[in-house]
Amino acid sequence: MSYMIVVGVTVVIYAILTVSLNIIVGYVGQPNLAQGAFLGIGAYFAAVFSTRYHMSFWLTIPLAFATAGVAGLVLGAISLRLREDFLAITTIGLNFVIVAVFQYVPFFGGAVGIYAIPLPSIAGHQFSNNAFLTVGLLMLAFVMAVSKYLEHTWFGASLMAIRDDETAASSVGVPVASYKVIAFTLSAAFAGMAGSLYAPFLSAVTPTSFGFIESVIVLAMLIFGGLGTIRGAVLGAVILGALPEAFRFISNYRLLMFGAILLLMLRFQPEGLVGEGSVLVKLTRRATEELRRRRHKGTTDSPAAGV
Amino acid sequence: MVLSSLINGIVLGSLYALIALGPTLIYGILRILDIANVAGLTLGAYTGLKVFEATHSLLAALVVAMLASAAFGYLLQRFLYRPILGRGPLIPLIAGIGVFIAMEEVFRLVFGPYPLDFPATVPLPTVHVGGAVVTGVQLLILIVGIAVLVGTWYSLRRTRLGLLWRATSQDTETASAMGVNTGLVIATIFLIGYALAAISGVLLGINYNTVYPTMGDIPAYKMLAIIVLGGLGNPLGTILAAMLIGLVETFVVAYLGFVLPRDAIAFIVLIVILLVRPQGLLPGESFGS
Amino acid sequence: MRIAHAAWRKASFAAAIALVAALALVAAACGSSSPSPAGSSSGGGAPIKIGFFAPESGFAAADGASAHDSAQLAVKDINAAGGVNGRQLQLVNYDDASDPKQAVTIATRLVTQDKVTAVVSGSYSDQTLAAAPIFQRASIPVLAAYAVNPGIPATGDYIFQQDFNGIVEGRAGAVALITNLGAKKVAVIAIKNDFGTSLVEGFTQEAKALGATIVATDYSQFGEKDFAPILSRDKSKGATGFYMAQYYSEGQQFINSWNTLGFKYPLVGTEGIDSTTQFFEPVGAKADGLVFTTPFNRDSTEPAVQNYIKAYTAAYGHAPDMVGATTYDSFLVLAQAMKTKGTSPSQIRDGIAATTNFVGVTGTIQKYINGQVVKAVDLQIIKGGVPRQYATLDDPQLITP
Amino acid sequence: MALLEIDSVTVRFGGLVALREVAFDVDEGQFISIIGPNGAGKTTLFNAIAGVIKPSSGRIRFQGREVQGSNPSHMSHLGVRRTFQVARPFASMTVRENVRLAAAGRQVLQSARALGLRGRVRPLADRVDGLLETTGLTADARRRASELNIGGLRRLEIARALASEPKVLLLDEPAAGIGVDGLRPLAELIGGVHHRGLTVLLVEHYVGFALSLSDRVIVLDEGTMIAHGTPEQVRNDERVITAYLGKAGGGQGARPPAVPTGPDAPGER
Repeated sequence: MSYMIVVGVTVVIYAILTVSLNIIVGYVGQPNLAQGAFLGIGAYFAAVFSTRYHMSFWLTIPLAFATAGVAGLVLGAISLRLREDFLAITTIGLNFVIVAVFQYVPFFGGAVGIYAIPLPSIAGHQFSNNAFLTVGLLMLAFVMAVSKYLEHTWFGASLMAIRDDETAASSVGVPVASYKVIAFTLSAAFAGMAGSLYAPFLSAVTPTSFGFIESVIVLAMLIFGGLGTIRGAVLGAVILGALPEAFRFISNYRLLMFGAILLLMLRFQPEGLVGEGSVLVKLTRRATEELRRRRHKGTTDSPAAGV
Repeated sequence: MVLSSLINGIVLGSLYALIALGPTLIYGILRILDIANVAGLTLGAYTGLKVFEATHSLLAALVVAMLASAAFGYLLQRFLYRPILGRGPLIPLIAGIGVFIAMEEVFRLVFGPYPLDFPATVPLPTVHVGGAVVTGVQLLILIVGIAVLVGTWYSLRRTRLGLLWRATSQDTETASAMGVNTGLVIATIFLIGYALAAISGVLLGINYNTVYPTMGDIPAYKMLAIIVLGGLGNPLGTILAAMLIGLVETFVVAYLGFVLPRDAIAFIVLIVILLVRPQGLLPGESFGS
Repeated sequence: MRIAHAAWRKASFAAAIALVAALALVAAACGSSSPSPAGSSSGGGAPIKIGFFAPESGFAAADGASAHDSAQLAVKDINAAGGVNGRQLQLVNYDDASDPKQAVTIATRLVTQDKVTAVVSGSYSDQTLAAAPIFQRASIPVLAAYAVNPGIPATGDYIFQQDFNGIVEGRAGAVALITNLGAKKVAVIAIKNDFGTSLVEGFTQEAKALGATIVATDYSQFGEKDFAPILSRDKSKGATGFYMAQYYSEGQQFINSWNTLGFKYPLVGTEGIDSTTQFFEPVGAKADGLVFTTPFNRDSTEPAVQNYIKAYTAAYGHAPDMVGATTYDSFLVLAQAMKTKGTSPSQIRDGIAATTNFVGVTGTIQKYINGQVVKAVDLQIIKGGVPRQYATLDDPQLITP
Repeated sequence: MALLEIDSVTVRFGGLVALREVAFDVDEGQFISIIGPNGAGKTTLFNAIAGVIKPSSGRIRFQGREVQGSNPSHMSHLGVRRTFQVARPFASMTVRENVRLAAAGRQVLQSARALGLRGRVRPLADRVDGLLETTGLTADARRRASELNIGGLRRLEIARALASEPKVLLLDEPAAGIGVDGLRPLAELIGGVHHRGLTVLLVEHYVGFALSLSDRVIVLDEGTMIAHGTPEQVRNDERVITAYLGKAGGGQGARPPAVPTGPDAPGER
């Protein structure tokens, strides 16, 4: 049970990352391969605040959110002027630059990292794995709710307009540049919030845990589930996050299986498992449509039958 | 000191140029950042090593390695990249990274986790140039590098394939409407791009006397920085960027020490230059025009 | 109908969020079902489960293989010799793929599902650091075979480090370079991680105490290939001795640059290069004259050492290295602790803590202080491409962490 | 004072002169068409007015203020709104959402109100319904923009442009690619919009289509304005006839051809 819960916490952390990454990659269509680094920024600041300044876990959550958000704002303002592939590679570069900062700046504990991060406590009780899962799920629910809310706002619609056609979006009055930066900032801030959970959950943060590969995995999860949809983001994190554990029994071929499943998905179902236009979604749509039509027929038929 | 740094920087730059040239040609034609190309590099290094161990011929090692990698590249474009081309830039990018990671695992399972040494001696002398030393391997890298670069320039500028590459890279649809067999052009570019990767792999293996499953990690990231810096899809820009990164790295280390990780140096150079020139050093896809 | 459809969709999403939140509540309600005291020493014949994890895939797979192979060999050897108090050891082995998150799930799994009695970490610091608190909380003793981060033993009284503390090894390197090899102006080129920085800290302390000048300290990254510029720079600053705290693959490139420049200065390395397949074999005689600090003395006359080398070579086709040796030793220490104090986790912990003058394959373990091993540092020198005994540093002041 | 003044505008691309000293005024409420054979510089002129390219010399005044060389979004903000020759819908949204976003406009999108829910604003919704009605898109309102045919896309393009309540509407070849059957409804739509008082500037290849709608017509040939007048004057202008005959290669009689001879070549970038 406890083991499943720990796997669950990992999965939930990934899900927060994918849902938040979806804001910039899914809604705005801007490639971002630095989500792992923003997780790292949040985790590092949470670790510093709790070990060096003995701040409560609850206080580190907004602080991690804010610091990662500020980093996202600055880095986004610099890099979002670039388009598509230039941007993709620049965000890959951000991983290396941010990891170098962790490694070289003594504030972040240098190469040794920061360890002995205390367990958070609530009402005097130290966190159990269940508590981590609870807080993680609440964070996930929050990020999902914000994403869903955004989808229904003018802001959200403008983001999707930017994704569809930047020039046309700007011609109807969307402030393209600043909206991109806002979305990037929001996405980074949520990743930072996940970091505030990551740090005490792992009890230690080290520079090399937050590199390029972590960022690739998060983006791969999002694409696997279905870019642009919250359900896809969550499902991708759940499946790919749990996969390495499911494949423990073939330990030597685990990473290979992971790669193979990802590749098969990209090759045969690039819309993702439950993204718009994926086979699964089309089938469900058709089925519900059919169901509704039948029910509709039923309701119109029945009075006639009664007469 | 200056001279030897200059030589080291140019040798390193040539290696980077060799590594990045294949992906540049592929980007030019398909607009795909082909990270899997670096799996071709490692495949070339392992194949070259195994053939060398069997035959003790460097030439045979190179030729077989090129064939093996080229075949790998052909299969990749045929069965992975081309079917997902219309899906925007992100999906092929992630697919390429997926191939790259999966292949590292394949190499580990097939050849073992331990590094293997590549004990080839290069039949070239060590040259002394005014106090600086150029080893035989470095000389080989320079010679092969120059030969490949000149060869690429010639093929792109003066041959029918070059014309087709330029036409297809500028506008695939128009080219295909004008009767260019774009499928064939793409396949050929992959064959060439992966054969180049194999050459880089063998040279890397010999130069550093080591071949291991994850030997492509650092070249992969650096290659990305270089081809973007070079203007994405511009072979001449790639060569310039490779030289720039090679020289900056070498001089930074020689005069300031290991102040920063080399990967970070490459990407900081990239970010700074992109801030000034968002289109890279040389924009466009043409070769030197 | 359409409006109804939209409303339905909105409602279903609200339901999804509510579901997530509800899951959160359920998780909270499930309460702190604290793990049951694992592996209570019942049943005379049941095997004793020892947990083990190492990076068998990913970039650190080479060290993972060395550790994993030695762990299996150790369990086989201990069982062949009759096990512990008539019970066999059973290895429960996982691959952490060099990912700290996976180390956390593995640790939880070892504690709650596999209910192991003790654990050996064959992994790097990142993973060991993340896993250690879980074992500490569950009161399961852990021996970290070769991870050197000072945070590991600091986790608590159930966590032990089998390899010497980086400060100690750094000090020993300074003695080797300055006292044994006579260098007075030295340059340091270390890897930028916890291993490199703690070695440099110890080296710098001791070198200053011995009256030497440190002309330069540089940190390189994993994958560095060209050390010639930094070596030339150090030479121009007047360095006449070099301290190289690198791992095998960077060490190999270091030696290449060293030979290209034709350097003949005293050079001292560390256990980071102590790898048969990854350093000694590819480098060969090119590194002759290099002295390095290691816990693994291949020329030891102790039968334990020679038997291990023989058995490992026979089983895996190449000679063992320092990573394998400390892993193997960790199992020997566990078995010894069980024999002296008993096979429950707390008894094993007490047994490890009470270890005195135990002869393993990495020398004689004098004792553990705050979870850190105290043992002599061995100096080996490469002659004809093979590491040979050079000296042993056992000054208590030097080797006590 | 004219609403829009084009004052001896010249545009050069390298050595090529795309526009030479073009000058004319647009009064409020007028409908002006710009026609000319391929390569005449129509699109270049359009781009100069819309702020896409900066004239090499000359001035463009809108409501008396010099605007040459500003950018498209600024021009759109001032009330000079263009449609694209290749329709650029937001493909993943429905037709209604496309129009709604455009109708929200700057005041909403560039303020904190952008974080409000889209469905909340009733007056806006009514206006969107009106626009859909005007452009004949009501039946398609819930379809995805990517599912529209080319005629539908042009209408959407116009609806989106109208949504921002522009002062001047720049229409870039709205009839291109539309079959003969679609021309009349399109002409009715554009004419209707104009009759409600909107100033319209139209670049068109279908000469007949343009002449039937316009108050005044400007004819360009090789970057020079060769005629300027009412449709009737232009129809009978000798220079216009020769210009079209010279380009089209004859066989079309004395009147300018009513069918396009192919896509415009230079000055289209």
